[in-house]
Amino acid sequence: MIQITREPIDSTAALQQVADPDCGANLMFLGTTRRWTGETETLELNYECYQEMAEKELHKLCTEARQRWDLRGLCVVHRIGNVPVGQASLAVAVSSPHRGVAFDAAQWLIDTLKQVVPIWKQEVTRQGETRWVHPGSEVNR
Amino acid sequence: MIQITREPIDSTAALQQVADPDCGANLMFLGTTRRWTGETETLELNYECYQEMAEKELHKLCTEARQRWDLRGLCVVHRIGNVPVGQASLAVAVSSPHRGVAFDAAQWLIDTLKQVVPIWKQEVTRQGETRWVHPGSEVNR
Amino acid sequence: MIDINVVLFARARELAGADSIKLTLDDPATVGDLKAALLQQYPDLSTLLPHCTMAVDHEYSDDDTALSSGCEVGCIPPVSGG
Amino acid sequence: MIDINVVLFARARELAGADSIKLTLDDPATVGDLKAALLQQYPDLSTLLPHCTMAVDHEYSDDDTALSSGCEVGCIPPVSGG
Repeated sequence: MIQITREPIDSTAALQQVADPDCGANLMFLGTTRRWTGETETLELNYECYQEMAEKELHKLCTEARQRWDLRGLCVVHRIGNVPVGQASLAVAVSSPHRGVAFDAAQWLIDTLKQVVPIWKQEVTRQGETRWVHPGSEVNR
Repeated sequence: MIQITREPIDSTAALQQVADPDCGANLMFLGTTRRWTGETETLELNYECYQEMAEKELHKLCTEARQRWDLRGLCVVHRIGNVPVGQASLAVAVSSPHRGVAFDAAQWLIDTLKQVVPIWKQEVTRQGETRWVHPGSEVNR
Repeated sequence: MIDINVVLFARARELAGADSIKLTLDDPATVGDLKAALLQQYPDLSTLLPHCTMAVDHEYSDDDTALSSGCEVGCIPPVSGG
Repeated sequence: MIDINVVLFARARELAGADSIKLTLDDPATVGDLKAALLQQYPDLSTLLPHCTMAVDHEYSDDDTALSSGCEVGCIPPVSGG
């Protein structure tokens, strides 16, 4: 199951989504807005996405993950809009009969999502400065 | 926080335990009783522990994990007694400012826990057979 | 002539001052041609556009990808989801 | 003489038919001496004991570890938590 939502992420629901009696390993990653990045204090992150394409890319990711690994449950939820410090922007939950598979697949899903899914974050600092995060580009600096 | 309990594991509480505004990465592993192992159908697992020593070893593990990695929250809960199919025997939750650290630390904690903490499981099959799992020893076969 | 709808996101949207742009190109046209036309009409995109990937009808493309009238081209700056 | 309380778990407990055993050993005594005494009194442990690690007062030990009167020795078969 994949979802892009403006609502707070229900991590308990994400984990229940992947529960499966044939799986001994259940793994959930939550990416949350972190207060400090070096000496910059973040107040919130503001996520924007290219909705139709982001959903399509997330579906592709999930399909590829299922081809590569023996996964049973698979749930990816990305929140967009404002995500205050401490709240989750991303939940990735997977279940597998085997633990190593769950760890490998979850890491690959997150790594690949961060490279290919058209979602962007803008940092809003305590001082009210905003900066779009476009890795490899220095346009905002 | 570490806990050895006879009650069902509250995974939501474990995850909340490790929440930290300075952490962008929150990871939780749940080890659940799996129905099938090859052609054997498991009905439940029955866990036993050497309570004082298991707690001591779990504390050591957590201390070592904190020395090795930049972890903020760390929560390990092991359930003992009967754990039916689909229910969790182990929850390991960690939080860190950085994702790779959370994955590495969680994997190490689980791997090491499985090697050193004096907890044992007995498989109860649908046919009513019981078998203690003592890796590397063939006494029950 | 082929009509293209370009949708823009994040910093690219801000630099262009628009979340979508309608462009008309000579037939045939590729993604490379589209980028050249964009740069000409929106010079403020010059710093970021070299870092952007174009998606044609929701699929990543390269400069040689052909465009057809009515397609939607997404201008995708380096992504930062997660 | 030193008095030792041995606690047993899982299959070791079942093979010995007891969850704890009181043993008296000649002073000085090591974990190796304890294992020999255990095997003599509980021959059913012979298949599993070579795979067990002994813990003295909740710390893993080896055959050379010295025992003192009143200590608790845990007989730890290969663990399978998780």
